[in-house]
Amino acid sequence: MFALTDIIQAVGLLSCFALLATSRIGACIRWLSFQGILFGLVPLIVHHDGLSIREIALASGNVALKGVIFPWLLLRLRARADYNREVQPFVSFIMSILFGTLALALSVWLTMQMKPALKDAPFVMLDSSIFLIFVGLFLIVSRRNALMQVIGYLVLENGIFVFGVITVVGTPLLVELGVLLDAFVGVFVMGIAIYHINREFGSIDVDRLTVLKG
Amino acid sequence: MPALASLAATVCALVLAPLLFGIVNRTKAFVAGRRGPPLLQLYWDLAKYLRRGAVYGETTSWLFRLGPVIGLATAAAAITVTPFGGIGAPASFTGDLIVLAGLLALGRFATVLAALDTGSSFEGMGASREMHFAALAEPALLLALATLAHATDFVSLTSIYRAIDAAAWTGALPTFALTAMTLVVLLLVENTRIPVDDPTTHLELTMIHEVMVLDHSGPDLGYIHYAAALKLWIIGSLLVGLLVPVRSGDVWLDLAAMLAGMVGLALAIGMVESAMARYRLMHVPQFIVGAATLSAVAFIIRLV
Amino acid sequence: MAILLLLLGGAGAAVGLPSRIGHRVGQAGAVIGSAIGLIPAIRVLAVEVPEGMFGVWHMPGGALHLQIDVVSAFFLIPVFGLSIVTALYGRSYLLVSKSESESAVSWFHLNVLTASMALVIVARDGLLFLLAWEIMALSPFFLVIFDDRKESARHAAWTYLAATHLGTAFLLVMFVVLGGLAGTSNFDAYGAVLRDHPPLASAIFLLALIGFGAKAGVVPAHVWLPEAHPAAPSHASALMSGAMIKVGIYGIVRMLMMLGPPQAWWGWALIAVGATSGVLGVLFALAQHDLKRLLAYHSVENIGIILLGIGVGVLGLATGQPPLAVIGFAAGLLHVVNHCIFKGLLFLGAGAVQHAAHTLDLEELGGLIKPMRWTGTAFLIGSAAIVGLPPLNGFVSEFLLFASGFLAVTHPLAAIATAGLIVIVVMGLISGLAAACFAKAFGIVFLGSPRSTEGAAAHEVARPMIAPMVFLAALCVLIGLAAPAVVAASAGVVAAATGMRVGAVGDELAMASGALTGAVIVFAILIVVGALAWAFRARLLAGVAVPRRPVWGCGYRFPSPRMQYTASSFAQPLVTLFHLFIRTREALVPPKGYFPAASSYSSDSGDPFLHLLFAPTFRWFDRMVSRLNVIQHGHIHVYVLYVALTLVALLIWESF
Amino acid sequence: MHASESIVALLALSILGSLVCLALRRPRHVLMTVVGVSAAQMLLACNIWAAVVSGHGFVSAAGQWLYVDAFSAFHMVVLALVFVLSSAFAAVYFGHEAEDVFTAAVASRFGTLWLGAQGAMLLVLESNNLGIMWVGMEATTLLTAFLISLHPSGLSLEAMWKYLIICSIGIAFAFMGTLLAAASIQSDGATASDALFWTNLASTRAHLDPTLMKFAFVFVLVGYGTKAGLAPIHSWLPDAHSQAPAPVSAMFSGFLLNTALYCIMRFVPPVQHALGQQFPSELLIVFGTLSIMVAAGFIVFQKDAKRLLAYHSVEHMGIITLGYALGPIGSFAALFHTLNHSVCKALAFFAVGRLGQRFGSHDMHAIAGALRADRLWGSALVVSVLALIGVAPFSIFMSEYQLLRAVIGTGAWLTLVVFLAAGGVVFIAALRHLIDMAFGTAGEHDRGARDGAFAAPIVVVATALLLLLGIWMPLPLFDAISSAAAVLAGQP
Repeated sequence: MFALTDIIQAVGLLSCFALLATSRIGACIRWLSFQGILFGLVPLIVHHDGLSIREIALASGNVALKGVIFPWLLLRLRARADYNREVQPFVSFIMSILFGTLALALSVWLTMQMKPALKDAPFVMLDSSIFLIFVGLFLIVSRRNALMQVIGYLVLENGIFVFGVITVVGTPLLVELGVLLDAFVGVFVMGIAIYHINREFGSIDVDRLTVLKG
Repeated sequence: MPALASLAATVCALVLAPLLFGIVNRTKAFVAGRRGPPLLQLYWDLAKYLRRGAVYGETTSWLFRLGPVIGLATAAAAITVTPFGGIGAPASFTGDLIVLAGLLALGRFATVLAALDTGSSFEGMGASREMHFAALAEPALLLALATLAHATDFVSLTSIYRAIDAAAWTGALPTFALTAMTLVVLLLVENTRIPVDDPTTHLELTMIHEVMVLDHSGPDLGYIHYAAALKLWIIGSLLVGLLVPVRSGDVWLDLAAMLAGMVGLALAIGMVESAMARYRLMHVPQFIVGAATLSAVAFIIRLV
Repeated sequence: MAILLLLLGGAGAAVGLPSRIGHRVGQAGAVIGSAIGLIPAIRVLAVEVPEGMFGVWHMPGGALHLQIDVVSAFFLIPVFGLSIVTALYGRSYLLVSKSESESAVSWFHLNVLTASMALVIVARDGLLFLLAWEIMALSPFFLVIFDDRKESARHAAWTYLAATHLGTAFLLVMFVVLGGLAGTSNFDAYGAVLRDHPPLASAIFLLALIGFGAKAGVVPAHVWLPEAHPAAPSHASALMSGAMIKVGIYGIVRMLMMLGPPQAWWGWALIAVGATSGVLGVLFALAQHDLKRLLAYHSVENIGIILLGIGVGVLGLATGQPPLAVIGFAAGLLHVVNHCIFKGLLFLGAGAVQHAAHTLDLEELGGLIKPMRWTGTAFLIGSAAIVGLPPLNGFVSEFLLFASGFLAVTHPLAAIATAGLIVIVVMGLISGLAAACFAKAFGIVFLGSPRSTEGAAAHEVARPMIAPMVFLAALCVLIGLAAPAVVAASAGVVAAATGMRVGAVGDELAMASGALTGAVIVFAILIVVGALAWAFRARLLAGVAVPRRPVWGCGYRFPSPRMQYTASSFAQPLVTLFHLFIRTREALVPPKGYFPAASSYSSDSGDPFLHLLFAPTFRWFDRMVSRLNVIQHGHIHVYVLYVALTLVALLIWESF
Repeated sequence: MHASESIVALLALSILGSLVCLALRRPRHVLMTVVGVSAAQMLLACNIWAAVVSGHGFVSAAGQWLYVDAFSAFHMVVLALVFVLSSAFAAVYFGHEAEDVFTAAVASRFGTLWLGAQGAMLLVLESNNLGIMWVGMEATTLLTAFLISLHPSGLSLEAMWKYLIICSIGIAFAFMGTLLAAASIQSDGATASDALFWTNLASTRAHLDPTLMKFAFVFVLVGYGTKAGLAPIHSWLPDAHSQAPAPVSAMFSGFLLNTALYCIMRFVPPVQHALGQQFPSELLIVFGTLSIMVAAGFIVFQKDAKRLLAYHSVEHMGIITLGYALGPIGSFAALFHTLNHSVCKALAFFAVGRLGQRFGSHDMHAIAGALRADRLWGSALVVSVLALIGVAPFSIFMSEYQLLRAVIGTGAWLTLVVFLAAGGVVFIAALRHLIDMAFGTAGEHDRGARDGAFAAPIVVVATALLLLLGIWMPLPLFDAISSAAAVLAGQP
């Protein structure tokens, strides 16, 4: 069973580095959807007492949302702002990858800090979740394009989701659904915001939004 | 008996004060090889002024008339707190030296305002200079008095001067000597004598005190001159009282000694005036401050 | 205790109906409220039994505890008295100054000011005191900015409130620390705490000196006075300068009473502060062209004099010299009242001048005593009093101060003798300079002939404005002549302030009042001689002709008013002598050639502390701070980075 | 009405109201609905408050899922108060906007989001489950985002985007923290479906893992701290406040920030159980003092009136945080300050908003002589800013005095120096800005345009409140605040 988690971790990390290194937004979105599906399945794998309806609902909801709906939404947005398909990073891709390795090390270290407290959580999942968070943050910080920031946000969301799944057992379904709802609405709102911004500025290039300062 | 003596001293002051100027002028004349005016010249002048009418400037107000009166009144009042050597003043109480300073200040204030009342730029200039020097002279005077008070442990002029006898001198020679020097300077400043001011000059721009009273005439001028004489007498007796420590039991002897001392003072002033030239205006402050420091030094010597 | 309510009532009414009625109500509120407030104060002074009250107040760390003891009563009387006088003066002053509806509101602030001053003085609870103190700091703000169309007024208001607030910060700390140690904010409890911690007492003393000093306007915290007083309406400035800054003195006295047995260096500190403020205050005053600025600087000077007296008193207490302690405190406290009287008078006079001549620039004025007989005479008396000339009230307190100095001088202990000498010399210098300054102020404004057309058009002001001035002038003379009685009467207050027995204090004061009796006798001689001389002169001139001729102009036949000696030229010798402190900025365009074209000279003496210390500091601070801009320059990426970095930093920090 | 019912009713009202607004087609109707709803909720909140204070310390509904104790009840009342004021002001404010600016669509959008946001905040205050609390918090972010850009423009969109991204990330961290907190119980083996109830976490019975609790608190602090606008993670705040319409800004700094702080404070008792008093208060002090200093610095050189107020919010959030860190007296001060600041800041934003409409700009150089241009709002501005910088007799002076007691009581001398110095800077700088705006000859502005019936009452009520609390503390309020502070001290 643990072999499976190892595989997921490996593939997950791969997807992260892909996100860090890809220059075309379309590709990024596809990688994102892949990642969403991948980690959406985690609840099915990491469970302590048999598959319950709860896990299934959770997994399906995630896969549907992060694997299908969000990517679709993002692709449509990209289609609207179609003259702008580049990621346009502040930080070169090489540097991004280097950062990735660094972040990985950091997350492993943090995991080791936390591990003693979380006995029954698989180490690999733990550190990959933290790694996801870092990567998400990095994407938001280092990319000019508004879409990339949404993507980064979703990666971060993935990380937190995975973390929750593997550490906390028995959070009421209500809460989980609420979280999902929020994520959904969040992306939706961001979508609308990007739509407006695009209409207002004729671009979804975030570093034009620097009028307000001081 | 002492009461009688102090009364006599006061009378002497009121009567003989103008004589001092006579002596001064006579001395200067003598040194210059002239005969000079009679000793009683000022008396004749006063009589003449009082008989004359007065002319007033168009811009002046009642303050201009009040000035000389207040000047006279303050001088007269000041006489009553000034001891004549060992002979106590008619009015003597703790802190009467403060009252003395206050009265002098009041007289000066009145004179200056009267001068400003004319609106003449010359008199304004004179007033400004007067205040300029007075602002420095006042602390100097108080400093000197404080030193004397410290040396004699008394806070009343009469008791202070009564305590200044030969024994005290031998006890605190440097202190008294230095303070006396301060008083000399103050005498010259307060009474606007050479080298601070030249009462006989004829160029308004160089005057200090005289220029302030340019527009006064008649009785006012008389008052002013008489008040000036009294002022000279007051500060003179402070100085002489310090320099002539004759405190024999017999008051009349003391009185005589003091009178002699005053005459000597007048002669000395005459000599100084014929010997020295007037300082430039900007040197006068240094002159005063220097004098004040003498007293301070005296005080410090006394402390240790 | 209904005083406060009543005052506030009048105040509220004043703001309620801003119109002519508002004026009436506001004035009535002030007069009636203050009059009623005087009753308990006088009663306490008479029977010397404190009156107090407790109330419920759920504010934690506070209690509603009021008390009028002798000291409070002593300070209440000038506050309320001056409030009445200024109120009587104020209405006719305001009615012509600004649109009625706007100026009516100023009554509200004026009355709140009086009420809060009273509350400060009677408060016996840390929090209550602070509350009242802050209100007292706020209400003048609106009086200073009364004429807010002028940029100067706005800047003055800013300077004022900023300065007072910074002072208040120290008081906050002081009271909170005391309250924390005592476990209660009740004044009675403070004393006990401080007796156990002498070092703390010194710290508290410093805090009090800074905090209250800023309000009283000691150098260098004086910068707000010369800004604020000219800006406010004259009767307000009178109240502020006459009463409000005294509340700072009250605070110092009250703290000294609480701090218990003082230490010698406190006395030295007070003397040092007093001497600096006194001398610098009068020096700066000398250099001013604006009448009200000049008066404001004289407030600084007089605060210095008061502190000198208190300093000598504290020194006396610390070294166990009852005579010194008593005379010193008596001088300081008496000068509080005296300054309240003549400074109030002078500010009201300045207001009258402004009304009559529409300017306070000395160089534009002159000869006002002819059209304005009453104002001129009152102002003259005020000037003579503030200079400390006999036989007026100013002389009385300065006499006491000198006397304490001379007492100290005759003391065998070298330190005390030196202190005495310092006091004497400083006071001598101050009174000499003050004389020069007021010879200038009065002489240039009221004597000679007008230097401008406005000045020429001046007229006497309305009777409701004259009456208060005459009243205050009369008080100056009265206190001067009744000096012995006044001094003897102050025994109770001095005893309370020094914590000595009334009997002992009485004995010490008996000596002083005895001396003053002598002084008064001399004054009597002075007055009699003066009267006689005047009469004699009158008789002499009765017969002969007394013609009027042009003033002697050294042969020049056509002098014009512009050729009179000006204020600046009058003060010039002293200003140059002390230019180290005064720092006058001069602009001179000398005449050139045989037929010189336009040539000009102008001089301006700003406050060196403002121009050389505070303003540069503020500019520097602004520059420093505006560099913060870089951390907020609009890039969302960086903002997110902040969040991330904060998180990571904390995580790492916490992991170790 | 029974208290536990009114808890549900509160939520229901908001949701209902927002749906109704969705349906309404006339701007006036929308505004009236908003006012009506918030007024009704005021009553309900007071009802709950009374029940909590008088009764046995808490009111619960829906089987413990909704749980209100003294602490949350107090916040609830403040929330209701701010909302009544802001809603009434919204009626005034939008009443002055042209028909074609404040169209029916905009109006109904405003009503819906406004009440929705309020519902979300109520959910935060009422829910016992930390997860639901988080959901509510995130919901506020999403709902208020479009309130900022109610009138879409370049600037408002920029502000809205920043707000959206930064706060979403912050909130995400907060969720992480919540998960960690939950995990720290789980790791003890005891599995319970109500694990995330703070009532359980706070109870001394719960065995919490120190390490996880530590990490949890860090995440929560950074997460909700972002939303609360604590320096250095406050960067979204000035932009959002300056671009949002005045009523929205008022609601933002009047209550939204407090809600975030409330969430943080909910975590403090359990953390204290796990790690002792020291750990959380250290962090809180750091953030508090840092916020005060940074805000003070920025206040000095502000040009835009609303940004100025925004930085004031940062400063006061710092003050409140500081208070929470300083023991019982501090908590008392903090809660008292919360009330004062909310009212005062709301009033300030109202005044600036209306004056901005009059002068056609929020630039402080454009606004001059406000007192002459508009007596009512001019004086409102003077009062509110003076109160804001801690001038007596306004209530903020009192709460800051209480805070000072706490600071000195705990002997935190460095904090004391920072607090006083920053306070002095703020005072001097803000006073200069105020004088420039309020006094002097009035600048270019539109005359006429009488304010609605609400205007005067709003100003009077707010001013009266500030003044009254400044000189007199009513006993019930005292009790309420004390019991709320007691909750924080760990005895619910």
